[in-house]
Amino acid sequence: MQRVGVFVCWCGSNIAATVDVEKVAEVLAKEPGVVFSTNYQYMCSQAGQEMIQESIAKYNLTGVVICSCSPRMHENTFRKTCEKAGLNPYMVEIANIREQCSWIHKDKETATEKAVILGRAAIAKVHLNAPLTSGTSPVKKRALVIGGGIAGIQTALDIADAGFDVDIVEKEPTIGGKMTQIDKTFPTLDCAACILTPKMVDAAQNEKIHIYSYSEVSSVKGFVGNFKVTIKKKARYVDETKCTGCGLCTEKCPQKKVPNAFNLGLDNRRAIYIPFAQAVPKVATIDADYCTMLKSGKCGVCSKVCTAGAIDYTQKDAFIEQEYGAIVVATGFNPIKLDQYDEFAYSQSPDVVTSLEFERLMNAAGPTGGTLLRPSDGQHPHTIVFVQCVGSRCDDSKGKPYCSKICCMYTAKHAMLCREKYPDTDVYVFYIDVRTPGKNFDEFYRRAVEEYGVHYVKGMVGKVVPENGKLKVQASDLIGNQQLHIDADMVVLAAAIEPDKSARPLATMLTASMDTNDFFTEAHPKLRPVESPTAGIFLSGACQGPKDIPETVAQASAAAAKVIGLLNKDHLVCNPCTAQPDELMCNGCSSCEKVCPYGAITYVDKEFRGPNRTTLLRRVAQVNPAVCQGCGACTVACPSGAMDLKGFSNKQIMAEVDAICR
Amino acid sequence: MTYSYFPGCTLKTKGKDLDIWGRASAEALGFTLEELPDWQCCGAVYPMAKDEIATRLSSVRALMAAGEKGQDLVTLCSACHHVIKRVNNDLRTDETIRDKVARYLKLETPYAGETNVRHYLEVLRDKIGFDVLKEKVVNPLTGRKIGAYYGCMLLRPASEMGFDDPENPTILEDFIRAIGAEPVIYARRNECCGGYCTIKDKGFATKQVDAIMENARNCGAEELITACPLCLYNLKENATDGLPVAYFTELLAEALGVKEAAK
Amino acid sequence: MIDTIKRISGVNPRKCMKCGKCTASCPAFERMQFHPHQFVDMVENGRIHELMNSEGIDFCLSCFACVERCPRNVEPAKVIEAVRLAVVRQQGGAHLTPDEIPALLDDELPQQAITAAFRKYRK
Amino acid sequence: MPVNEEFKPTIVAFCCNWCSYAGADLSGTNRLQYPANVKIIRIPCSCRLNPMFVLRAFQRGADGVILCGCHPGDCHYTTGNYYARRRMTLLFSMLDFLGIERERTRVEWVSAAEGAKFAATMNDFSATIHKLGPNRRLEDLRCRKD
Repeated sequence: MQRVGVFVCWCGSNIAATVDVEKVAEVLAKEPGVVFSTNYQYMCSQAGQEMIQESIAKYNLTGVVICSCSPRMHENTFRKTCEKAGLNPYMVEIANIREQCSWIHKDKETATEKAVILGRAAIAKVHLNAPLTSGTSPVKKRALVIGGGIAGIQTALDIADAGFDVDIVEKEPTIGGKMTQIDKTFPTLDCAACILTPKMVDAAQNEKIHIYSYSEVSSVKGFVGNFKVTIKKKARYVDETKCTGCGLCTEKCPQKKVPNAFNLGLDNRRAIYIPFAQAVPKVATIDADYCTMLKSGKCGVCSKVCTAGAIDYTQKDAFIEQEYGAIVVATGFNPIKLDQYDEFAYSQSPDVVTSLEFERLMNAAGPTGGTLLRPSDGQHPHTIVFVQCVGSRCDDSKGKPYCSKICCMYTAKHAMLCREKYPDTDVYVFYIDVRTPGKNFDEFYRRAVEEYGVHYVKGMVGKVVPENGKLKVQASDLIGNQQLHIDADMVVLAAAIEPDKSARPLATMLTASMDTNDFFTEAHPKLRPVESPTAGIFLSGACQGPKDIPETVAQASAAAAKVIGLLNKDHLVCNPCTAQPDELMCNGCSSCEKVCPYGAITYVDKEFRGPNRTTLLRRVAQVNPAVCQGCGACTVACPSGAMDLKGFSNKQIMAEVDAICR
Repeated sequence: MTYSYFPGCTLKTKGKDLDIWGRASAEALGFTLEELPDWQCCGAVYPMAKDEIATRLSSVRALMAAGEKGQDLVTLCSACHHVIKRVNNDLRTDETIRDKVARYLKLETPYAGETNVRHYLEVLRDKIGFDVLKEKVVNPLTGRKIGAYYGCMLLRPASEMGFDDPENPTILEDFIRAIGAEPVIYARRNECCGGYCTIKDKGFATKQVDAIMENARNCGAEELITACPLCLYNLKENATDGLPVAYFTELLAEALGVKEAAK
Repeated sequence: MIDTIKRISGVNPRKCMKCGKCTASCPAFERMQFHPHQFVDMVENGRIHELMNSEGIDFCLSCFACVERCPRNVEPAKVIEAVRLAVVRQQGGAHLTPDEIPALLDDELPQQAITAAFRKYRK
Repeated sequence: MPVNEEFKPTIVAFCCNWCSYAGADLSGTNRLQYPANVKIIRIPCSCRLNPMFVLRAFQRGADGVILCGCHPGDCHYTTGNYYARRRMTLLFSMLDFLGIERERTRVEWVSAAEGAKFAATMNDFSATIHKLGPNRRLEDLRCRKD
């Protein structure tokens, strides 16, 4: 029988308001084996922890039950507390009486009753706990960054700066991401390329950083400190080591009618292309969907003009295996498709564009060379209508329920730039709310209104009718209580942003959790914002939620700091709650091995003493504790009940069941 | 294939031709519309209020009659379609309405929206197929530039009607292509024509219709088709200087070569 | 009264985020004293009688553009219908009597228009 | 059997540590209520649930048992919830064979972000158990203390 101490936390009023903590402590004191039971205002505070430590010594406790918040919150805190007092940390059990009791119930009597039962279950479990010691596993001193946008680049640069090797995997032919497509950045209006391209070059020239462009992660195995990743280098039909990026092939290729993805299809490029002049790596790529040579075997112009002999039509996808200690996800975002918002006539008129398309139309390196011209007829627009929240803040099946965060600011930027460059244009912005939290953000928006004379209208656009070269916009002006009818030349839609499509399958590979919008979830929304709940996986940039550039960079560096902290360690402490077979009961049937997702189970032939002083050679299962992650699949698969899971043993769970049901 | 058919008030009186052309075309395409024996007017307006039960009953009777025959219920008039489909949806999803209806009609087992409601156009698209229709066309309407006018009731609310994309529908355009003509897409094809107000305020209806006509004409349409008898009336009678407007079954019958014979 | 309107319309006005998309889409804007977003707001704030006595509540065309385009699934048309019903269900609230019908007819007018008007304007 | 008005069902919810337990915590953080008779047992993964535990719970007088795990494809241990699903399917047919109402056991996928779903699921499950009344078929009366 253990000597159990019970500590009931008030959590200020969080628990004490709905649970009679004194009564809980009193009732639990009568449970078998409980030698000490008390309650305290903040058990996790310094004083609370000291009280636990003193009690362990004073009452010679062998087991501790803490009735408090969720074990996901403070289990580690209390384990460390007890460890310092000389108790094995795995002799601590938490009864979750906050998240799963006081916060969800209003009636004090019911909540108290439930808290008692949860406490009993924990006591029943702790009686069967056994001291566990953690093993260690080595850390591979190399990091992988998935996604080469500004988030991925910043994370890689910071990790490399600390002296660790980093690989960037980028699915496009060049790193740089969305920021390469942006013209100016708010609220300073400096040019995006001017601040981004030096970083791209830094990344390319850093000897600690290796860039896998036009590549994807195809499989991830292993665990924190020891990930085994397969990277697929997609065939670009150009030898990266030979190509000098001279661009001659991209001028001579006869296939001219390929929609230019970099300019969002606003103009065309060739079938062999370098996305833009400052691409990193500056290497050509053949678009297999359009290349005549690859499709019909007749052409070969690029190969003929290439003096470096870099063109290789026979190139195949290559797979590279690499080991990493940590993985950073930086997969970024995309604007949503606007197919379902045709009240804005997006599919009916080329003059209705998304904000990102507008960005290209304003960009000096864009299809119009930086002069704002209507896509339909190349004329200067004189009236431009901006519509905000297209697909954001929606409670329907078409849109996203969240605020996309960046649209208010970039729309203010667009509106301001239009008025600055072309003072003869009338600019309207239809908004629901203007959200400008951020340093110098509101000042920026006010400048758009006060100095640049942008017409901000509280209301929405209901219908856009393209007719005779104009866009007839019907909108509401809620403050003026009128319906506006504007003959516009262009309509710009601030489309909601969503996580990149590659994020969902990647999350599955990484076993990292995602929310219902496919944003990666963080380990704690406030206290661990750059880590995934899955150990060794870190989050950088918009894959975790909508973010502007300053925030993305801040988070990227934060993620890098976490990675550096991890890679600095030589060994990681393993989870000691691993599976363990009872060799006497094991009959070597291999059932457990088949269900183990980690290959942690092997079999050995072992000598056992048989009847009449004979020895028997029997095949029994062995678990590698450094590899076992403690899921418990094998324990249920074992037909003889030989396999058990330390920390969550059959007896422990049964004891909890009994305590709850009695 | 045989369907139960709910013609509705207008097609039995002022709009007989539409009904006749619709049925003749159906035969030419190999399906039969079997008129429900004792159908009652659907009421022309979907009763949005949850406590309006009596106004839902005629639709329920029609739905149950079709259900008993094991047939889908086909409508031609878009108002009937709108009302019956949404009432059916109510009975499928709203337990209170279902129970109240069952008590009104003294049903032993409540009707829970089991019957499928299809618009004639949906039959063409989903059951016959526009490619099959194209093959059966004998007089393709080559060279005619036709704008489709959808109106409100076929499309909205899309979550209940499930007819087509409510903001960028294509079913009538596909239909126009199938009968050999050229569809003209214009943005106001799903904006309200103001038909319900024609009794109350003709001037308002005219304003709405003129905007639609102007938009269609400016986009290159030379004539319009519609699937709603009220829209048809409104577009024809209340336009200041309108394009010719036809019910879609008229052009269908013409393309299939059964227009004259049916009369 | 507010509860009746909420119950028979099935609309929860609190879902409204005051974007004005309904009013931007409304074809009958100029004929109505109060506009779709105001109906939602005024029901929430208990200003039902103002709505019932306002001009043009029978001008809602039931075109469902506001329902379709509302990003929050508020369904303003159902609120307008409920307020209109509250009017016609009162004694003498009906806008249309059977005696008036013959004068309204013309040869081509579809039955549908009369039926609809009758449904919408009287009980 | 008349449903006792005082009937307070005992419901055992097994929740995997990574998704559903976190989902349950989230419903607490969001103050979403569900009945107090739902008691949660934390297990590392839904595949840790031995069907024996379910039988044990019924034997000891539980009126309903629910297993919550990560959504298919999202298991922290890659495949655990698939095993859980198969095992539970087998268990369900066995319970069916024993004449235990199918509704007394349930498997639900609740992610760490679905606090609202967790509360809704528990409310619904608890209501179902309320309708079914106490579990008498599998309860071992010898285990009763009162």
